[in-house]
Amino acid sequence: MSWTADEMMTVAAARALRDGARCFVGIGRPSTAANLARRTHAPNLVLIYESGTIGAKPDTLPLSIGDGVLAETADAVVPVPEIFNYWLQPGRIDVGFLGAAQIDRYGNINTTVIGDDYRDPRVRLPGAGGAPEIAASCREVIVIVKQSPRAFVERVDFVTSVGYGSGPGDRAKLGLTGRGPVLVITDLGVLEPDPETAELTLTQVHPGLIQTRRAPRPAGSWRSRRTCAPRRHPRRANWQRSGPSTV
Amino acid sequence: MSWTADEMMTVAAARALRDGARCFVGIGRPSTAANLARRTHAPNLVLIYESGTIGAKPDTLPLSIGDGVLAETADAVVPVPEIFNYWLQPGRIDVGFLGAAQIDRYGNINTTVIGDDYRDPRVRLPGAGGAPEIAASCREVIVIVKQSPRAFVERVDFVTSVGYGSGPGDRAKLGLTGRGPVLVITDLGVLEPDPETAELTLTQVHPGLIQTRRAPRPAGSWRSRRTCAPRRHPRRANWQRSGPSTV
Amino acid sequence: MGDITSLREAIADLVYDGATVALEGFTHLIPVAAGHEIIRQGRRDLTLVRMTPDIVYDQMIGAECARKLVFSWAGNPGVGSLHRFRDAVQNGWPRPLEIEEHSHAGMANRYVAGASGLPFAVLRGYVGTDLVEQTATIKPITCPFTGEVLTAVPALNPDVGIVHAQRADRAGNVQMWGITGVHKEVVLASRRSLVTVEEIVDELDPRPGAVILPGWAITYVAEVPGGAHPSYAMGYSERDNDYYQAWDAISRDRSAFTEWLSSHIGITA
Amino acid sequence: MGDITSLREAIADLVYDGATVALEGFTHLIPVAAGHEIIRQGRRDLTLVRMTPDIVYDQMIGAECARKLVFSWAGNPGVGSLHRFRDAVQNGWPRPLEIEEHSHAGMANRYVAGASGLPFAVLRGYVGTDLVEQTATIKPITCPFTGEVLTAVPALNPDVGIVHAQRADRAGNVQMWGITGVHKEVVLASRRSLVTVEEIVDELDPRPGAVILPGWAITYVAEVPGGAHPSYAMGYSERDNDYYQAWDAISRDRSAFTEWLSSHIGITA
Repeated sequence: MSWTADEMMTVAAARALRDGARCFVGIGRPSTAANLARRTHAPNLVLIYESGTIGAKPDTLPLSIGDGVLAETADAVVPVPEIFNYWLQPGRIDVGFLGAAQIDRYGNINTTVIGDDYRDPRVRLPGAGGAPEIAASCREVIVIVKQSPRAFVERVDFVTSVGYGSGPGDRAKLGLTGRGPVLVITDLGVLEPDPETAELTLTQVHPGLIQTRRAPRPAGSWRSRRTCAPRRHPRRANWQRSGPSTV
Repeated sequence: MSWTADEMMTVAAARALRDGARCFVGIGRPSTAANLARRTHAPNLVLIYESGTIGAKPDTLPLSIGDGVLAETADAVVPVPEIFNYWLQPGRIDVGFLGAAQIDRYGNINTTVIGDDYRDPRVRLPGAGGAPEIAASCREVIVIVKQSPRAFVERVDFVTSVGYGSGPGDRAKLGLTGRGPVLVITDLGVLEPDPETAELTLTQVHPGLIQTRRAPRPAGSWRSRRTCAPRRHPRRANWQRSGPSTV
Repeated sequence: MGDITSLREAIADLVYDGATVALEGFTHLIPVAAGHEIIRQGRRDLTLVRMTPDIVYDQMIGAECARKLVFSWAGNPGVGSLHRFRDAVQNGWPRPLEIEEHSHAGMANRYVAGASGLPFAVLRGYVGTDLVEQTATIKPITCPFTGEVLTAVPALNPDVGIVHAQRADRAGNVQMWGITGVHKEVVLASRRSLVTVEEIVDELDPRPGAVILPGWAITYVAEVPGGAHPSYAMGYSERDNDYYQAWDAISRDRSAFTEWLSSHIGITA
Repeated sequence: MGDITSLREAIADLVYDGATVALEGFTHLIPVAAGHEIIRQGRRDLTLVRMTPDIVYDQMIGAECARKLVFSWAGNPGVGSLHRFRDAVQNGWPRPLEIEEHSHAGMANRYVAGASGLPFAVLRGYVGTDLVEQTATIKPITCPFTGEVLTAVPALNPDVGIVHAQRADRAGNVQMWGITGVHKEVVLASRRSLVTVEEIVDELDPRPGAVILPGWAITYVAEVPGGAHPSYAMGYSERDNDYYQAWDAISRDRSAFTEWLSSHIGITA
């Protein structure tokens, strides 16, 4: 059996979801992963989309977060202000799923602009959507992002959604109620925040990769920039400053 | 044909409602009057109850503001927070109907306590309910109250709902968006605020009364306490300090 | 979450002496049977929260369950006064009752803030009324954009929120329709919650006007047919207006009330 | 109020150069035909407000209708970027576009405040993000009870609010179901409003999940079957996902877009 790196990433994300969890699902890979989980090991996973559909059970993968199949199969459809105010904000959601154009070593996410000047960006991205409050208020956040030098940067050009800020304790100082990004799932493996430094650290390598590529170091070895695996895989997971991009 | 003073009061209140108006209806006489209006000259009167029923068309008089017939016949039933926040507060309601245990010369209403000490009241009344915000935000307010020395007082013991405060300009100073009480309908007649002093002034006497009782003075003659009709009808409409009561 | 249990067990697990408890229902779907069960279990020193403390709170106050009442309109709708409430406030019988008094708009927004995980709500309200001086939980707040001064009220987050509804499925998902008042808000604002329902069914077929509360947002669900009486459950029962009118005489008189407590609830005061 | 008219007349009466206009619809029930009519009538200098400016705003921005965009997520859902939006922000084509950027939670609450007649809304949001420095309409606010610092955003009260819905009756009462997003809020927050509907019927028979907006709260209602395409109206049409995907190529290229404007809208840039 073979699979693509993309599929592996989706499978890894699906596996991270425990049955019965309430999951705030963004479109694209998060939705694919959440639906995969619900159809396999987590039949009671509660899918919540920011369009206001609670407990959606789509039998086909939606293209948008507001496809008809979500409303038709949901336990409840509520107005958009309600989904943010009554359901997300008070911390009722276990897992928030986010993508990223850029992510930094502390799990901060940029989906706004590439470039130093917000008013004159090199690349204008779609923006925040629900992400800042998902990142703040879900009990845990899972980020799905392909590993690339463009995506994994030392410091994001723009903090759209806060991970661990500039290090341990920052979330508490900012009053963010959720734990922050507990897993970053890439096409190569899984990163988790170091319990002491809050820096993202490679803790798993997807199975196929161990055989087919030079393996990144196991858990612990990506703890800091100086000793991190990116030196060994510079084009895969380097924490570098972002360069010109056509994202 | 004969009628009671109570019926006359209800009829006068019904007549004050123009067709098509949006009317925030309290239970009791206001509800009877609003329903009478809707069944006679104002078929398009929109009845809104604080229970969340918008456009109720009851075919029987409800005992409470939340009887099933209101929900069954309404155009829309919305949550209680919505009825206050989206419908009442922004000034979408033309007419608010209020009752009163006490009302003073400036149309301020008390439905909270009789007596000087809020913490140790002579009589504990039900309290505010929706009245303070109805009095503040409806474009106009109509008060229905039986004339009695207990009810018509110089100064209410407790301001539950603001009429004209202590005189002209007070509503604007307080930031109240509606016009305030434009009609006070009693079993004897109708009082309206004097355009200059904002004091309630008798402007109409119910038809039957002119023949059967000594008539109160017509419009203008109740302008101030010193020249007011209560001296002539001391037990009917005196602006006096409230005495012991068993309301 | 959404565990189906008996009324007795739910109340025993949720409601403790000194708790802050909200039984809600705006005329419709009032959890009266749950209130009676709280009386029966002899709970004391409760802070009772409710926009319209009608008969059920008159009964609980008269039965000495309450230390404090947080409310906005304490009357017998369409009938008159709540005499047990009045007796407690005016005469301290059966014990003094502390009150925290608001308007409906304020109470509704306090639940909204509670359900939203916010410490306060903002409204246009109370300005110019004497409630402002008497109620510590009403304060001014200034708009940071326009400078306009509005009113803030703090969130309500009861220890226990209890409502009645029409139906639940076996997973504890609740369906209700008709006037739903602040049902959703009080359940979501409360730390733990109970929904009593007319019946538990296999499937909640969609209905016009129905509101669904997912079972995972509720602590307990208990099947209590007729559990709203003399309030009603649209589609199951009608409001017992005669009962509301008859309550006036029972409530007016301490010994008639004590007799009612004994004969109807099985409690000897 | 709730006057039934044609799309052309409604837009001509409501939308003027320089107006602040919100076309809303969260994926579902987007008033796309109304957006095209605004392009066709040649409106300029609009401040466009929308949580998710998708294809319809990409088209209006490319057609030079907009001076400013107030938004929270400007992408082609499930596909990628909005290239006309991006071209305007990055290159000022066809004219520079000022932006005021929020999150969804912030925008939704701004509409709620607007619908509620309040100058601002409070939420837990934005804290620690760089949006705070770039957007003047995000400010801290302190809870007067707990001292906690939260975030305030000002109300949105567009000059014109436009949404699509399934049906209206002849009195202009509107019925919609499925994902209704911020439909109610934007209509109530706006000074004047238009609801385009799939059909006008004699009677709005009750439906599960349906939301009713009374005609007296709406300025105009216009019958525009298919008026949400490529968005959809549940019960009437399906989302045209192919169109969303095909838009990417048209939008990427200025001349392909100009050609589309001419062939599909009848406008020569």
